[in-house]
Amino acid sequence: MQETKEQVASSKAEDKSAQESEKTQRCLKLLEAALYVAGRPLSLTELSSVLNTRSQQKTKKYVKTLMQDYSSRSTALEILELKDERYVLQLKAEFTPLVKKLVNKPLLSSGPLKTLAYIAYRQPVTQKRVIQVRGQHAYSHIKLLKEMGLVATERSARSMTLRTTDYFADYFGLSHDVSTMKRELKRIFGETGQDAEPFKDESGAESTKRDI
Amino acid sequence: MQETKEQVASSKAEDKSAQESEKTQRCLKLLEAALYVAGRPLSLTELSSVLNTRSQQKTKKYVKTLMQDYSSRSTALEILELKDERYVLQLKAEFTPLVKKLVNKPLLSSGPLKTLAYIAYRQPVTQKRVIQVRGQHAYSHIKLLKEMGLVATERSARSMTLRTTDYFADYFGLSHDVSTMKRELKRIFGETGQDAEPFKDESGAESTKRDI
Amino acid sequence: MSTEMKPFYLRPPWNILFEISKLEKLTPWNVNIAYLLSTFLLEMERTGKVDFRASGVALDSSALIYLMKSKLLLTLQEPPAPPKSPQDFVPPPLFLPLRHELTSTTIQHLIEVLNEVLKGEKLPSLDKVVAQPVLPSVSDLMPQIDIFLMEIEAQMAKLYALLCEKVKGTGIIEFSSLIKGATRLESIRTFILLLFLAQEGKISLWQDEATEEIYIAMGKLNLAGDERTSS
Repeated sequence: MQETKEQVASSKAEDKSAQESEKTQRCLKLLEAALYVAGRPLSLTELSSVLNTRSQQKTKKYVKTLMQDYSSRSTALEILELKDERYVLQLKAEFTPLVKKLVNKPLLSSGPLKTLAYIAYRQPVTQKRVIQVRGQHAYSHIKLLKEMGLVATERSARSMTLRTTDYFADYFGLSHDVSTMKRELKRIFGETGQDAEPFKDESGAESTKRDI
Repeated sequence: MQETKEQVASSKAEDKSAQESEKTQRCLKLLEAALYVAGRPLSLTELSSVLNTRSQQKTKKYVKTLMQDYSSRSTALEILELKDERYVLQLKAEFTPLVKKLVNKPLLSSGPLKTLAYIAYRQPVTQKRVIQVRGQHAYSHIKLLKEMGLVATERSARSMTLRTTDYFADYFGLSHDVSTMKRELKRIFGETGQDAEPFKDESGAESTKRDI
Repeated sequence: MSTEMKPFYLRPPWNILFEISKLEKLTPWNVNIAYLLSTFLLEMERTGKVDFRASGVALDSSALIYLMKSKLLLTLQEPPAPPKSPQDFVPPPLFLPLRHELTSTTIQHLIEVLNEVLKGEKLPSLDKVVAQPVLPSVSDLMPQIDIFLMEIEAQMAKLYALLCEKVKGTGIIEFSSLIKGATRLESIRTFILLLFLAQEGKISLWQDEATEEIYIAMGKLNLAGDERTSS
C-alpha cells in the first residue's frame, strides 16, 4: 500500500516521539533504581554515569522529573535535592516511628533523637545547657550523636559548644546555613506538633525520665 | 442556610467516602513504608501489625492494591508475593546489573560476618561454643547479629543456643529449613573450590562437640 | 575564737538555726528544715560530741521556722514552686528518615569467611580446653627485661623509697596491696626487684602458706617465734 508523504512524515514523527518517551521512561527508572539501591545521596556525576551520559544537564532534567513524579504521587517515599546538586531517595520522616520496628539495623531510640532535636533547634548551644535541659542521660546521647557524625563539638575557652554537622543537614534535607535550618526545623516541629499524637506517649515517658 | 434531608445525607455520604479513601491512602503508604525499610519479605502478620489491625484479610486487600499500583506505574521497583503469603518490595532484576556499582556497603564488617558464618554452619550451636571458637569479641558480634535480626537465641535449661533466622535465609537466598540450608552451604562451599577437607573433618567431629 | 575551735553547727548551713536574731528576717520557704536537722544529727554522730544544748536550740529554731511557714500558709501565701531545671522548649524527637540500602555482602563472602573460621575452629579443641599460659612467654618478656635489668639499681632505689613511704606505722605491707592495679608484667618486675632488695637485706619477705599472701617488712626481720622467718 502506498503512503502519502504527509502520512509518512507524521508516522515518523509519532515513532520518534514514542521513542523519546520510551527513552525518558527508561532513564527515570534507571535513576530510581540507582537512588533505591544506594540509599545515600548521589551526585549528578554518579547519576550521569548510570545513565551513561556526560551531560549533567540532561541528568538533572530527568532527576527533576522523577522528583515531581514522586511528589505528585501518594507515596511514603520522597526524593530530595541536597546542597551541591546531590539527590537522595528516602522514607518520609513521619513514617519512621511507625515502621522502625521492621528495620534490621540498630537505630537511635527516641531519647537521643530528642537530644538531637534540641541541639539542632538551639545550636550553637553549650553542652552544659543541653545537660541541664535534657538531664544526665544526655551525656551518653551526645557521645552517640558524635559517633554517628550528626553532632560536632567545639571547645572554646570556657565551655563545650555543640552544633549539628553538614551530614545531619543532608540527612534531613535541611539547609547547611544554621539560621535557615532553624527556620526549617521550626516549621517541621510546628507541623509534627499538631499531628504528633502517636508520639505523645513516648515524649511523656521521656520527660519523667529526664530528671533522675 | 437550611439544608434539605437529601442534601445532608449526601454530604454525609461524601464525607464518609472521603474519609474511607483517605484511610486507604494512609494504609497503602504505611505498607509501602514497611516494605521499603524492611528490604526483606514481610508476612501478613508483620504487615498487619504496622496497620494496627488484626484482620489479615484487610491487610491482604491493601497489599494487593499496592501491588497493582506498583505494576501499573512505570517504575524500577516491584512488589512480589512469595509463598506463605509473604510480600517483598525489590528492584526489578533487569536493573540490578546496571546500578550494582553503586552498592558498596557490606552488610557486616568481617568480624561479625565470620561469627555469623560460623553460627549458620554449626547451628544450632551453643553461645559458649561460639565464644570459644571466635573469642571474647563474639559477644558483641552476637548482640549485633541479634539486633539485626540475623540470629536468634533459645535459652534451654543449661545453655543458650544460637540459630539463624528466616531473614538470614532470605538475605542469602537459602532455604528456611535448617538442614537443607546447611546442605546448600556445603554445596556452595564445594563449588567455590574452597579446600573442602576441613569441612569433612569438622562435620564428623561435630556431633560429639555440639552438645557440650 | 579561731574558726577551727568553732563547733560545726556554727558553720553554714547549720548556723542559720543558731543565729536567732536573723531568724525572723529570713524567708522560711528557703529553709529545708528536714535536711538541716538530719545532717546536724549525722554530723554530731560523726564527731562524737553530743551537745544537748545545741540540739535544743536547733529544735527550737526549727519549730519557729515551721510556725512561720504555717502562718504564711494561713494567710494564703502560695509557697514558691520548687526550683526547676531550666525550662526550655524541647522539640519532639527528630526521627531520621530511613533509607533502604542494598548491601554488597553475598553468599560468596559468607563462604569465604566460613572457610577461615572453620580453620580456626580446629585450634581450640572442645574436649581438651587448652590451658591458657598464666605468664607471658619468655620470648615476650626478654627484650623488655633487658632494658629493665639495665636500670635495676635505679628501679630498686625507687621501689625502696616507695616501700618506706607505704609501710609507715606498721612496718609491713602485703604484696597484693603493693601491686594493686598493676599489670602482670609490672607485678613480675616488682617481685624481681623485691628479691634483689631482700638479697641485699634491705627488706624481708615471707609468705603465708594458707592465704599465699606475701608480706614485705622493712629491714632484717626479727620476729621471735615466727618459724617461717627463720627458714
